Amino acid sequence: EDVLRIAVAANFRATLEQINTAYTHKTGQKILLSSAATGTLANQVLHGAPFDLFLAADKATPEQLVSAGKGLLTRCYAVGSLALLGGNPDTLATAGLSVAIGNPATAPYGRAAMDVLDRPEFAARRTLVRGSNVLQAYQFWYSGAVDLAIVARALAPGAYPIPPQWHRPLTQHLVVLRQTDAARAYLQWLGSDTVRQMIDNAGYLPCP
Amino acid sequence: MPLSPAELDVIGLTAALAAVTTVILLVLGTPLAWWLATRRTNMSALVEALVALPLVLPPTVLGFYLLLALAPDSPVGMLWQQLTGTRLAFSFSALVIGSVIYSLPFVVQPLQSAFQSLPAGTRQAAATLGASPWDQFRSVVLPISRRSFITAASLGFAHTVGEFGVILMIGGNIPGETQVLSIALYDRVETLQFAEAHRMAAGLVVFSLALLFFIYRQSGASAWRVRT
Amino acid sequence: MPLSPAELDVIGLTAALAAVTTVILLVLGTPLAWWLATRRTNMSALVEALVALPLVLPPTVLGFYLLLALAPDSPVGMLWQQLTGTRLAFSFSALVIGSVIYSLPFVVQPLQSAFQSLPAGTRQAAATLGASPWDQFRSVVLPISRRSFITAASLGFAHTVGEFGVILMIGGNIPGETQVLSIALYDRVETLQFAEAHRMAAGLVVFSLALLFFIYRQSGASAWRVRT
Amino acid sequence: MSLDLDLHCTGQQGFQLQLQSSIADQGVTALYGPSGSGKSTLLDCIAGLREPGDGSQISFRGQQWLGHGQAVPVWRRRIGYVFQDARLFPHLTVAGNLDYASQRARGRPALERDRLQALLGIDELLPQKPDTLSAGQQQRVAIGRALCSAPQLLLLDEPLANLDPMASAECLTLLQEIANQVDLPMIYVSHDIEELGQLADDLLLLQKGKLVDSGPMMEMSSRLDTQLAHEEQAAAIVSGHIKAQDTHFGLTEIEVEEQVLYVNLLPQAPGSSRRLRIPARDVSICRERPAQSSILNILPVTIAEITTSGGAQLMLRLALGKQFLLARITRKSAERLQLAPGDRVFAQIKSVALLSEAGDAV
Amino acid sequence: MSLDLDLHCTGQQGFQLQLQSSIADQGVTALYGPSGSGKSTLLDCIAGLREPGDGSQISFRGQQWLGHGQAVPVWRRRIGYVFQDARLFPHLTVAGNLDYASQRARGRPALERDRLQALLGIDELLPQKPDTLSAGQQQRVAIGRALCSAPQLLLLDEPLANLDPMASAECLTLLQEIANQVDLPMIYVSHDIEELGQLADDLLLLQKGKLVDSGPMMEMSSRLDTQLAHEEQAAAIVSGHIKAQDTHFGLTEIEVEEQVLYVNLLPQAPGSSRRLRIPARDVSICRERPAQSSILNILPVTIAEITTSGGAQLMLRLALGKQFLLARITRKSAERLQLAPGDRVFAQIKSVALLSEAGDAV
Ligand SMILES: Nc1ncnc2c1ncn2[C@@H]1O[C@H](COP(=O)(O)OP(=O)(O)OP(=O)(O)O)[C@@H](O)[C@H]1O
Ligand SMILES: Nc1ncnc2c1ncn2[C@@H]1O[C@H](COP(=O)(O)OP(=O)(O)OP(=O)(O)O)[C@@H](O)[C@H]1O
Ligand code: MOO
Ligand SMILES: [Mg+2]
Ligand SMILES: [Mg+2]
Repeated sequence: EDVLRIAVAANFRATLEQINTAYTHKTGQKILLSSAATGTLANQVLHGAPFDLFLAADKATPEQLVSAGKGLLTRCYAVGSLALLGGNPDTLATAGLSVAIGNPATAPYGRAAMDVLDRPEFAARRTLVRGSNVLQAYQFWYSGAVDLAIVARALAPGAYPIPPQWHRPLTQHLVVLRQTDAARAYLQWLGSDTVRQMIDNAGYLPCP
Repeated sequence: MPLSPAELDVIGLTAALAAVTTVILLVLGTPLAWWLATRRTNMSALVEALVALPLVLPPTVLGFYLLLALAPDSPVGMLWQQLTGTRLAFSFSALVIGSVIYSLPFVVQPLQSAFQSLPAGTRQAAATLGASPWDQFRSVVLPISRRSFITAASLGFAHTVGEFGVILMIGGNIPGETQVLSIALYDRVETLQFAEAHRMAAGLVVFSLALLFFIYRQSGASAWRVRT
Repeated sequence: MPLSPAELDVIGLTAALAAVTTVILLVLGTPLAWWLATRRTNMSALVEALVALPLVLPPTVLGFYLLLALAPDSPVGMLWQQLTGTRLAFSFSALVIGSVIYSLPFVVQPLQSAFQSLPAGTRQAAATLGASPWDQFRSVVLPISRRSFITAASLGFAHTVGEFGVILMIGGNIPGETQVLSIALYDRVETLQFAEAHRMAAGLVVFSLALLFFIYRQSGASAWRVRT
Repeated sequence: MSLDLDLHCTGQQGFQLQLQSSIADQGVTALYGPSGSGKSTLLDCIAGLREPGDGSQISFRGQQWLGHGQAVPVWRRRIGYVFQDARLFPHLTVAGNLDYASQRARGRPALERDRLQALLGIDELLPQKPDTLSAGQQQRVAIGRALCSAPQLLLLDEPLANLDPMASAECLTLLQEIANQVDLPMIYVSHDIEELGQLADDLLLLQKGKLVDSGPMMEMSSRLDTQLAHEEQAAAIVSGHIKAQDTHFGLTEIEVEEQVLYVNLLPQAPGSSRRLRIPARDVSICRERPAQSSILNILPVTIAEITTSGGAQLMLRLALGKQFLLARITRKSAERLQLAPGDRVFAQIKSVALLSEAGDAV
Repeated sequence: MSLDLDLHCTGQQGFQLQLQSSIADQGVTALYGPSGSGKSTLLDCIAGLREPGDGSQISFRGQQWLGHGQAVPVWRRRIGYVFQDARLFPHLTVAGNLDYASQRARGRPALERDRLQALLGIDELLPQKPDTLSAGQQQRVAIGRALCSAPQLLLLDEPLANLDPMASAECLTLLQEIANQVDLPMIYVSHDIEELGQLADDLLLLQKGKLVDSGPMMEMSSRLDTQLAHEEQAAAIVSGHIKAQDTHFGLTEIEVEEQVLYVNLLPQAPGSSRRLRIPARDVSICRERPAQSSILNILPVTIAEITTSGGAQLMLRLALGKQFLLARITRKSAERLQLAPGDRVFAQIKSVALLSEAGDAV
């Protein structure tokens, strides 16, 4: 079969869709995209999900898949950062507000957001609403149901940026699950300058 | 194998949600089912279709519209804020509202079909003996359809315990407030805590199976006594 | 407002899943319901409880165990691979298996209660006229419980269309293969494509409502002709 | 005061119940007619279980039950209804079924509970559920239940259809006792003219939904033109009063138009008035008073009218004072005896059944 | 060849059907007994709708239906069952109900469909659904349905209970015709002795689940010790043959033991044999042959036996050649006439009903 199946962490989905559109336009390669929280996708891969490539939102998950024998090789493709929706970082200290984040259990962006909220200066009584991934956290804020949301900067270019030193690094790695010709060619294109430029434009930092 | 405090929290919250929802459903569902069973107009067919809608709609559709409807700047959300002084979205109350809507057909349909299959003559006999409609309902309809009330209540309860999609969308996975069993289990599975997931799931399976077995064993003799 | 090819894909996939599942459910569910309606042993109560289990279990529990059971290195997964040469996990076939299990009670329960509420005398009369058990079923039980077959089929279909939790866990959200309507909607909402979500949801609401209204308006006169 | 009806009610296959009548609000009114003539439909309309067409009216003792835009609901009409099918409550025992009615009684029931149960022979059935009763047992419980609710009007739809003669006679005695002693009008559907003759004061004859005849039972049964006279069971009803009791032979002497009739011993005191039902087929004619016959009742009568009632038979209407008897004899006998209206003859009555008692031949 | 039964079947409240009997596999066997005596239970056991206790046996014409570890299922027994409640198929019209039976008939039905419908008077009901039929209409359809299935054994549980006398007589004639012309044994439950007398060849008397007596109808009805003789409707049955037809008066002369009885004109040719049912209450006694009486049938008889049957009454068994009549008279008359066994007296028969015809008084 000539279809390429890619699983992608929720934060990177919109960016990857742009990249894929360009690739399909160029090569005619058909690509199926599934997005969810990094943990969710990893779990699916462990139980036989037929993905060729998985773009995670952290470094640890791809490495786990490789050591479980499901992945072949891993590689960094971007570094993410956080942004606050609904106010400036000072409002995080206000009591009684509700804050949406990705589920720390499954989403690296949720874990990073927890690092921020755990800082002593933001200790306040608040309602923590957890979306199943960072996209849902954004959607909760968007629908007006919560006051604040901590999401990927790439999702909310206009939001207040959160200093990277407030949380653990968001080094995003991909893992190759099946080494097909189509996957190899796609991987090559992903490393190209064109794509790197697109990733930069979307609000990600280059890999170290 | 004792349960952890977090697990107890989840179980308690789930039981509370299911119990509150079931009580509300029986109170609302019984007269509604009665009305649907005894009327037969286009209007009642429409209401019947509305009641059945949650059966057909993906929970995501319901959750999506509920999310919009319950937000603090929505009319419902604002009214709630004014009346109770608390936020409705991502609260226990929101889950109750969602569950009541979602499980409504599970309570109304068995009751309605029980009411409909009641032989007309029995109620007529009660009426000739001086029983008012309410009295007929209490003294004839209710006891004869007792089994269906048990079915309706257990379906309503069970379906609320099992509710996932709506709560995923309007719950926000807040421990102690909206993190019910189905969500907690999803969490454990996704984070590869399989041992804990097994424990919760197996516990639920055994408990449900025992409960259901008990209900069905109780539920009386078969309709036919002899083979034909 | 024409539908996009992606939307058509999703709708086609969902309809196919629901249709295949409903057919399988009717074929399996009818004899099962008959067996449950006519037997009353501890064994049958246990089977009845097993059939009802999906009502009680969160779809996540079911999804979890299905995930384990259908994985390529599980006995079922390996057997499937040998027999068909294709992967079972995260395939359309896996969704069918999940949906059949999950919607089974929606088909079995209305049928069983219809079979049970059939007056014993009617079947006895048929037997004295020389109708064999199968003939009795075909010529008396079936036509008298026609309405319940419609109910069972529409509930089974509807519930499969509305299935979310199980599919979220065993489907993997693969467009054109396992991305059914409920998942697609969730996806659209998550990615803030509200307009598209609205369109899909509203379409589904209108379609379902119309279908249900039609079914319920058809479904015959009320049990009571006059007020008492 | 009466039960006034003006009904039209449409059924299947063009069936139309169309009836205008005023039914006495005391005693027993019999409703008689072939299968499918609308008897049950009529009772259902009276009870309020069927809505008749627009313009229909029902009023009972001056109270408008239906019409003028009003409709008193079933449960406020205080009727007792013994249905053609028993319709017991399946979830209650026999005792529970009776209790159900007692608890809702808005008056004193005609009979004490213990006595009622004993008379109906359902004493031993009290703990049983209806689905384990025989058809006749169900019917008796249904009669008991209707009586327990202390109704102001009792509707009975073939209540004795599934009963053996003994149980049937006992139930009939019970109903008769109630009809005599309590203010409880009854409308009684039955296919058994003998039953009706014993119990009913008035008779409505229904055919294809229309009232073809109605009137007092006594008059109707001695008139030669009504349908009843042509029935196998045709009978005259005469009234008299008790003259003496012959305890030695177990007989009661009843004076009818200055003649004496012997019947089975009756409990009543001399002087009480009684009604007698005398079937036409039990009456024979003699020109001379026979001697040495086992027939006790031989009355001098005058032939009032002779009508052919069947191929080989004649029906005679015999004047006994101001009252009438019916006699059915063969044409052959009539010719041999050369009977003609105005002739004075003797009526031999083989069997006399007392209207107000399951009485017997004498 | 017969229907052999050895049954025990437990009901509620200690009820026990316990019965061992061999029922003739031709003609009509009557099942008679008070309400709750187990008649329906017995039919259900025969049909296979109730499982009797272990060790019970049923065999029909040598075929083991139950016992020895075997149980032929209901649908293989080829019985026709007219239930006490009609049990029509609610989803089929009247025509559909009849068709249902016809399509499954495994033999030629006793009657053509058109004729059957006409005789039952259900012609006009064909398109109706059962829930719009009156009780009597339902019963007639149920009879028709059972006949359409061409059974080898017909069970009838009070099939005429809700019918008016006319419809009832018509159905009876129909059943009689079938019983006479087709090999179709019937077991017939009824509370109406007259009905049974007309139709049945044999009689089973049931009481509290036990068989208290059984035998040929004619013998049973003239024996003074059976329960039947004490019934209000007690009657003797005598047989004779047609001697002459009197078309002028519409009468048939029947010779019984060298005496002549007049009955309504019968269609049969002279020489055919007939059975007559003579109710005890219709027979009176004279010491001398009365002259100038409308009673045609006066027979010389000898008093065989005198029994007290009720307080004021006596039952006489009267020998007429080798056959017997029953007469019920008052003690007063007996004393007055000084009747004693051995006396030669005259029996006056007011009414003669022909067993094999809904015949009438003469
Ligand atoms: N529910 C109904 N709907 C329509 N028509 C009906 C209904 N019940 C009875 N009928 C029709 O009305 C007519 C009268 O029926 P009804 O039951 O009143 O007769 P009935 O005199 O009680 O007869 P029976 O002596 O057999 O009980 C019948 O022709 C019957 O077909
Ligand atoms: N389904 C049943 N289960 C248990 N007991 C029953 C059942 N049906 C009837 N009985 C009991 O068995 C006895 C006989 O009932 P059955 O119906 O055979 O009487 P029956 O002779 O047909 O009376 P009827 O003339 O009133 O119809 C009754 O005492 C009754 O209470
Ligand atoms: O993009 Mo994530 O895996 O939801 O943090
Ligand atoms: Mg009727
Ligand atoms: Mg019976």
